[in-house]
Amino acid sequence: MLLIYCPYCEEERSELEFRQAGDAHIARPTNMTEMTDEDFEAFFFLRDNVKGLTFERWRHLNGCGRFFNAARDTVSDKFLTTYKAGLPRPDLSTLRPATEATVETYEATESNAK
Amino acid sequence: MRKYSVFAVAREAMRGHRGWEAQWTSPEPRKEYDVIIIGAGGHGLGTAYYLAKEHGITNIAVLEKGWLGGGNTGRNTTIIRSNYLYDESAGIYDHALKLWDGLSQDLNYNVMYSARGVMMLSHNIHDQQVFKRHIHANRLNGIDNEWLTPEQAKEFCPPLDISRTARYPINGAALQRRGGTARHDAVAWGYARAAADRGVHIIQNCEVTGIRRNPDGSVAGVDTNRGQINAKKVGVVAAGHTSVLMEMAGVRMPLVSYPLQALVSEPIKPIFPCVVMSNTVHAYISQSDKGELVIGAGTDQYSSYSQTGGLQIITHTLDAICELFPIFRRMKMMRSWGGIVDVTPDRSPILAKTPVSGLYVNCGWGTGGFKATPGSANVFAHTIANDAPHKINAPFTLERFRSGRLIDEAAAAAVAH
Amino acid sequence: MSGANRIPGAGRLTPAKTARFFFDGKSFAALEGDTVASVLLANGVHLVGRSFKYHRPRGIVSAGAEEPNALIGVERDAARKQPNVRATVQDVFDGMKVISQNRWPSLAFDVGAVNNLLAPFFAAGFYYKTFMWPKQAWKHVYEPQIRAAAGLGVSPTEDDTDHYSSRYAHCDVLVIGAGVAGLSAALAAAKTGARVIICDEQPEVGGALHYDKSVTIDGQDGYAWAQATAANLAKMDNVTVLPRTTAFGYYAQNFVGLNERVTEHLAKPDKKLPRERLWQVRAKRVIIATGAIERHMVFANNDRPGIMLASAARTFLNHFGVAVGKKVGVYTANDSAYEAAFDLKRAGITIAAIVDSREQPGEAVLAEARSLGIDVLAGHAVVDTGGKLRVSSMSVARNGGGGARKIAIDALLMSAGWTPSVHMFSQSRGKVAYDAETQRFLPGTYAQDCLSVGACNGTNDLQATIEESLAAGELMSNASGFTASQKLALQGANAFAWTGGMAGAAEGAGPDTTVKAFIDFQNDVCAKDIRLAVREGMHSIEHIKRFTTNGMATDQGKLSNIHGLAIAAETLGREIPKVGLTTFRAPYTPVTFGTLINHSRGELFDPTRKTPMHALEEAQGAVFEDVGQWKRAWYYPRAGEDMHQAVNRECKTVRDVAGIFDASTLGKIEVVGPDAAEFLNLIYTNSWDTLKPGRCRYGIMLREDGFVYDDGVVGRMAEDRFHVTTTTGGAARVMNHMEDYLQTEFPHLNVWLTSATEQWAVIAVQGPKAREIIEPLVEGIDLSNEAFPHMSVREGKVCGVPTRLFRMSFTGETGFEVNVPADFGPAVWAAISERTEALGGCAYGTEAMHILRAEKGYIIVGQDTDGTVTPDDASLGWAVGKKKADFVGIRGLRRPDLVADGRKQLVGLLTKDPAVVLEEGAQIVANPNQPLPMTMIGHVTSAYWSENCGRSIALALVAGGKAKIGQTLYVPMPDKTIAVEVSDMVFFDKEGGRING
Amino acid sequence: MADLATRTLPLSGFHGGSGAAALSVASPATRISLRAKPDAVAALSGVLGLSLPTKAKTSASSNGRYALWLGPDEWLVIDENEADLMAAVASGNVLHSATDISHRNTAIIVKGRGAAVAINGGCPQDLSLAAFPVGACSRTVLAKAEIVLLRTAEDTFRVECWRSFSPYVSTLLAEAAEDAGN
Repeated sequence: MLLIYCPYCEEERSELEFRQAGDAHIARPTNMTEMTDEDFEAFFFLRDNVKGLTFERWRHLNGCGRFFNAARDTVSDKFLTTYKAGLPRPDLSTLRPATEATVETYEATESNAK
Repeated sequence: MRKYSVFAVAREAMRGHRGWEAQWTSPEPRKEYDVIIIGAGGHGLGTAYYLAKEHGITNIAVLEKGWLGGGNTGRNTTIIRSNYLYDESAGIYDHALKLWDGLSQDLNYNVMYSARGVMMLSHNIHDQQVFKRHIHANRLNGIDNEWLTPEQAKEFCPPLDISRTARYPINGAALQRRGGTARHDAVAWGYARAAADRGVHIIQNCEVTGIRRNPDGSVAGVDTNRGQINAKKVGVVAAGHTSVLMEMAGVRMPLVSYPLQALVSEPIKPIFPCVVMSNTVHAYISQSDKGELVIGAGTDQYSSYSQTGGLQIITHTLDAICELFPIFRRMKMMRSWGGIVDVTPDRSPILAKTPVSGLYVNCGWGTGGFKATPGSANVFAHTIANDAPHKINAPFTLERFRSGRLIDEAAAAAVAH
Repeated sequence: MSGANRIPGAGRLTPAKTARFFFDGKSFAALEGDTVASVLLANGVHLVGRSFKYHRPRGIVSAGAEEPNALIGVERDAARKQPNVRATVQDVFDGMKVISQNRWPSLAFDVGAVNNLLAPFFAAGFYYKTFMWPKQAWKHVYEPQIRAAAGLGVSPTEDDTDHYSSRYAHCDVLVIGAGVAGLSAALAAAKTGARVIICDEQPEVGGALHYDKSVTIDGQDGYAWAQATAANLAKMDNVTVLPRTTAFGYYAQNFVGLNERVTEHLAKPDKKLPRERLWQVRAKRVIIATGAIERHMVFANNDRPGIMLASAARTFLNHFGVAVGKKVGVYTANDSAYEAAFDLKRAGITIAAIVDSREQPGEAVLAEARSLGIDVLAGHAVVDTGGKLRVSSMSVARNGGGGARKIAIDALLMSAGWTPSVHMFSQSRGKVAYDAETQRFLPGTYAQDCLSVGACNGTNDLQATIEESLAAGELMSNASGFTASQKLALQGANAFAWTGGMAGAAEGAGPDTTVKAFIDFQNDVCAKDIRLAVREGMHSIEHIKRFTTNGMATDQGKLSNIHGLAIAAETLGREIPKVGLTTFRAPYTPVTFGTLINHSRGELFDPTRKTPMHALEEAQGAVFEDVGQWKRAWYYPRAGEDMHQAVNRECKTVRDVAGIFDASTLGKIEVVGPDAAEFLNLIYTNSWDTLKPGRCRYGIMLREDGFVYDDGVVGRMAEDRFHVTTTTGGAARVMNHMEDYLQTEFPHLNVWLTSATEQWAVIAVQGPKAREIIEPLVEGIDLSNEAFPHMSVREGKVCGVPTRLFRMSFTGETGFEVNVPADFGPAVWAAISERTEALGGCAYGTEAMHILRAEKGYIIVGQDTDGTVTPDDASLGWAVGKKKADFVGIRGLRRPDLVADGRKQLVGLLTKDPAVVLEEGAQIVANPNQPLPMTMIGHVTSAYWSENCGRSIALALVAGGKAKIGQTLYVPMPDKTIAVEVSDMVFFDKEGGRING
Repeated sequence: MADLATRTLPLSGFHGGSGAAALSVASPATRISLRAKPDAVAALSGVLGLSLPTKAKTSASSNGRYALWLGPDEWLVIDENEADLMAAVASGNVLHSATDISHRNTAIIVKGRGAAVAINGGCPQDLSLAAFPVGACSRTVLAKAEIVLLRTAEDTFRVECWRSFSPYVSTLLAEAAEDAGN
């Protein structure tokens, strides 16, 4: 059961309150009727299905009700970040897992102590 | 290769089973093959087997990044049935079912196909309409599928609760008697052994990292962690990871990969005589020949390659199972696991040529690919050998999403598996 | 006295508190706190079960959750039977009934034991190689035999009468395991003020302190310190201490499932208490302190009853006061087993010998053995054992061969060393690392916010464990912002430091291919089976596991996995880590389905939604049907009527007089804002700008791919306010669909959506007398045809309460739909119902509704359409705005296959014999005489007897159907072929005049 | 002219629970779902007589009237005195959407030292006082139903749900309350 940070509620909540809603950043074309069959297929059916960092939409259905975007690693299922709908894709180089395993070790604390 | 039989077992029993040969070997890859199959699951190994057996192509490598049979073949709940609605689906699944019956003898490997019957429960009028539609269509397609009253359903499966006071009482069921289960590992191993016997190279721990193309765009071979291997024809049969591999050839796929979980109970003496599925309460169950209750349901909601999923999927699945079979509430979950399934928009597979010459793809089986294994492998071998689909898989193209000619079992029935 | 083998003065149980229980019908006296295993051993009973494949007699191997052999059935009553319970973890309660499993007719004489003689045939995976001929014999002979042989216990056969509960919990630090490590960690964390949950699978905390009597902490007896520490922790507000609670699954983002056994140990549990409780814990940090599990030695016939882990014997002695034998042998590769011999010797038990496979055992234990006068045979092996239902001898030989000598014993303790319990760490997706020196897999790379301490982290030394755990407790609290005001310190001491250990087959297993040296006791997997698997080409550990079934029994390989791996590595000539470890999967130990389900059973399995008028309809005799989560009135039979008669009467009455129908379940969405019409233009195929306030329109909604998604009537309440209705089943998904487009694609629009489904009770009044029925009840609305034409909506009052009154019809009759705030529904229903019946009308249910609409050719989305139907296919092309530049689905609709000829189109069907009613779902063919497989050109979507038409009617999707109107087609049924004529879709009142009546 | 129809409340007469968590039905109230953009908040607050909260998971209350933040442009406004909330917000004359949901929802009051534990029988949120203080509110789930939770006192929660889910919610809460202790 994932733990998801809702950018509107500004809090991590259980996956039980959310519904995944497919890939993010696929804008519905404004010139729908002018699209070729190929373009429509690409828009509606073809998906990158990334193994690794993916950008996807979630809806906080049983919470604030808002759709928002998330960057998630589909191998570890860890969220790198979540952000409000309409915002651009975040800069990959700045992304760190929002719920990163900040695993402390004794070595780490010892070096902090020094 | 030495034939398996009761006599062989008896002979070996007398000498401590010292004489069994390896079921398959682990050869070093050649520089070039006629055909490379990516993915040593049941569908991939079966494809190699039928290429060798029916099309005379034996210079084949099956490349597997892990251990053979370790993907969905080794992780599924082994349900076999063919009572699909559309002619296209019924065609391919029944082709498979006919091959299941006799597969042990064909492979000389007991795959333990058990025609114990698959019963799909109807809980309301809508279910009934949908199931009747299936039953009538199946009958005219020559496929067995029959309607049972609740009492007949209980007779067929005594643990079933058919009381009218249940939250979702049962108003009937559709039964396919030829449906059932098989031993999943044996399917992979049986195909592997039979293919290896015909000269096929099964190369495990060999991960494909790239698909090589000729200047004219056609397939030239693959790059792997064990070097470059050339081939004029490459078949991608890597459920779950199809998108990743096809992307190497620049082909975007109409697929999303999801985690699919299943679980088994502790083993008990035989109590459950068939396979039962319910779409309305979302669960299915059978009992394995080891005595475990084998239980599964739908996928997690998000795309993932993690092979794990949430506890809530397990609990909801068991809710449903124990609602249908309240006597199992004191049973215990012994093991749960996850696999990755790739799902198409119409929930039907793709077995087809691709825009890249010499590249073929077999994918999109979603949660129900095991049942199709022999049929899928058989017609996919035909497709590769002839560079043209068999009439059975001709409708399962990649282009159907562009034209809109979908084979939408999900929309028509919303039945998983 | 509760058993001849109780040692006076030994153990921690109170002799004053006794219980009585029955094992295979025989009565035994027990002490409170006993497990089934400890009582049986106290009474000298070692034979408790039979193995899976060979039916070999089996005893108690362990004293804990890793037990592979001692599986029993526990019965409270007919409805509360539990198979496959580990006798080593099941507390005895007074009156308990225990039965042995997998034996017939009795445990001591088991016919299935013939399998042991046939064992040479039953090599690993033999069933893949045979049972194939003759083909039919598989189904009828072989398979049933195989299945009957499989399985252990017997399934319950009655519905469980116990109940279970669930709790979500959050904490800063979750500590898994309450031995020295876990308690120290919890103590340090708790002192910082952090929220702590600590759980342990055993009834009491203490872990290894159960058996290791030599431990002191701060000078106090270790076990007593543990109990005192747990008691102190439990008193703190920020700490929850959960004994009898197993952490069974470690899921994403520190979500851990715990299984608390609340009443399973009680003779007469409080009925209010759940049997078990599922805890779903979200922890900011997790400390894993799960200890280590002792491994057995792998040698010939190492499975006889009486052969057990050394630490188990210590637990039975030091905790339960039970000596497991009178003359005990020890076979070990590890120092720790010596302490078992010491403890037993001090308790007056004869130690036959300690056989140590090592040439040089640890010096400290060797010295102690000498001083106690225990014979130590270093560099020796146990090469065989004797005894039938209990071990009676061990054969000991010098390593490397030579003559064996037989030593009489009645129990044999073994230890091949300790396997750190990395299950939870591994489930957290951490990567284990192999430590070649100690031959152990230890936590390597962490994937989640957790830390392993103590034996599960490979830390052997007591003081080091304490310090590591205290540090971890504080460190993990820091992550939530809690810090310690002062450093905690504890001083631990114990008798011996241990060295040694081995993995794989011991000397006594031999290289032979016939010796039964068991690795996995329950599944009867021997060292030779692993070797066979390798020979047959199984080189991956996963193949070996699956081929031999090693580690797949109910203990999930807690004892066997490392041995299997080591033997495979040796056979393959590879390093252990190169062969790889099988995946650790949840659950750690088996978890009851009932616990996982907890509240979700019966009426709580899924919400049952009822309309506000449900109770009144029930009183009116309604029979209900399930529609999604809703219960809807299906029909209202009167005395003596069957369904058919009731429905015929309802249909006839509606058209002749009038009927009243509960339409409350229809989805309702309030669409409000200045851009509401523009938004609906995009969501529906129709145009909405032209709809005037006070008027309604039927709308169709598509998915982006062009197929019909939902439909319903939309009323414009004001310029900026629409009352949208959806199908019953579509309410939630349509709301989500609309929100999705609004928020994601059209966020520039000033419009908001609110679900109002349950705000309104909806009472449809349909029929020639509909107006007459409601007229006296309505205020402020002119109901005349002129003022209030078909497809209009008005606000006013009905029965004195506010209403949105729709003039609309799903029957083709003059019709109204009275919407009132839901709490008023029953009163208004009663008033309208009274008027209806007074005028000769009646209530009608969904079945009559379906027929009445079919008579008029109105479709039901989801029945007459199935997700592959376009508006044109459904004869709804008129509802698609031809001039619209955009709406959801506009492009999908234009794909080649959606505009191709020959698509399936919705048409009417009239059976040639008007009395024959088609079956919904029946298939349609042009030529009934063709052979199978037939070419099917469509199917029946709706079919009814129409009392109003005096004949059967049907709707069907037929390829090129509209062009086939007037033609004859056929519906082949199993027993006959039904000829039908294709017709248009309107069967009643084709002119449509009645609707404006 | 017809007689005034009487109200039939869902869960009419329901009470139960345990010593640790007592359950009762909230009195009838008027409720609206209020939607508006930030520039309308001040005006709507003015006509409602309380400050519409703009911070997630917070509420405002005044004289039996509660405004619960449910989303960035969404509030659940409850008036225990059954005042006409639709009219009140309309008088603000600013762009907004209000929908009367007085009869859509019903509410159960969970009170006692085990109130949070009882709700956690099906609700995955952290209900400790630190994470969910008095006045905190949230739409969330209770097992298979959606609820809106408002903490009105340290030991008291108001659980709002749609009326047809109220038998499920109340039955589940009753079981969980029993598990919370006596």
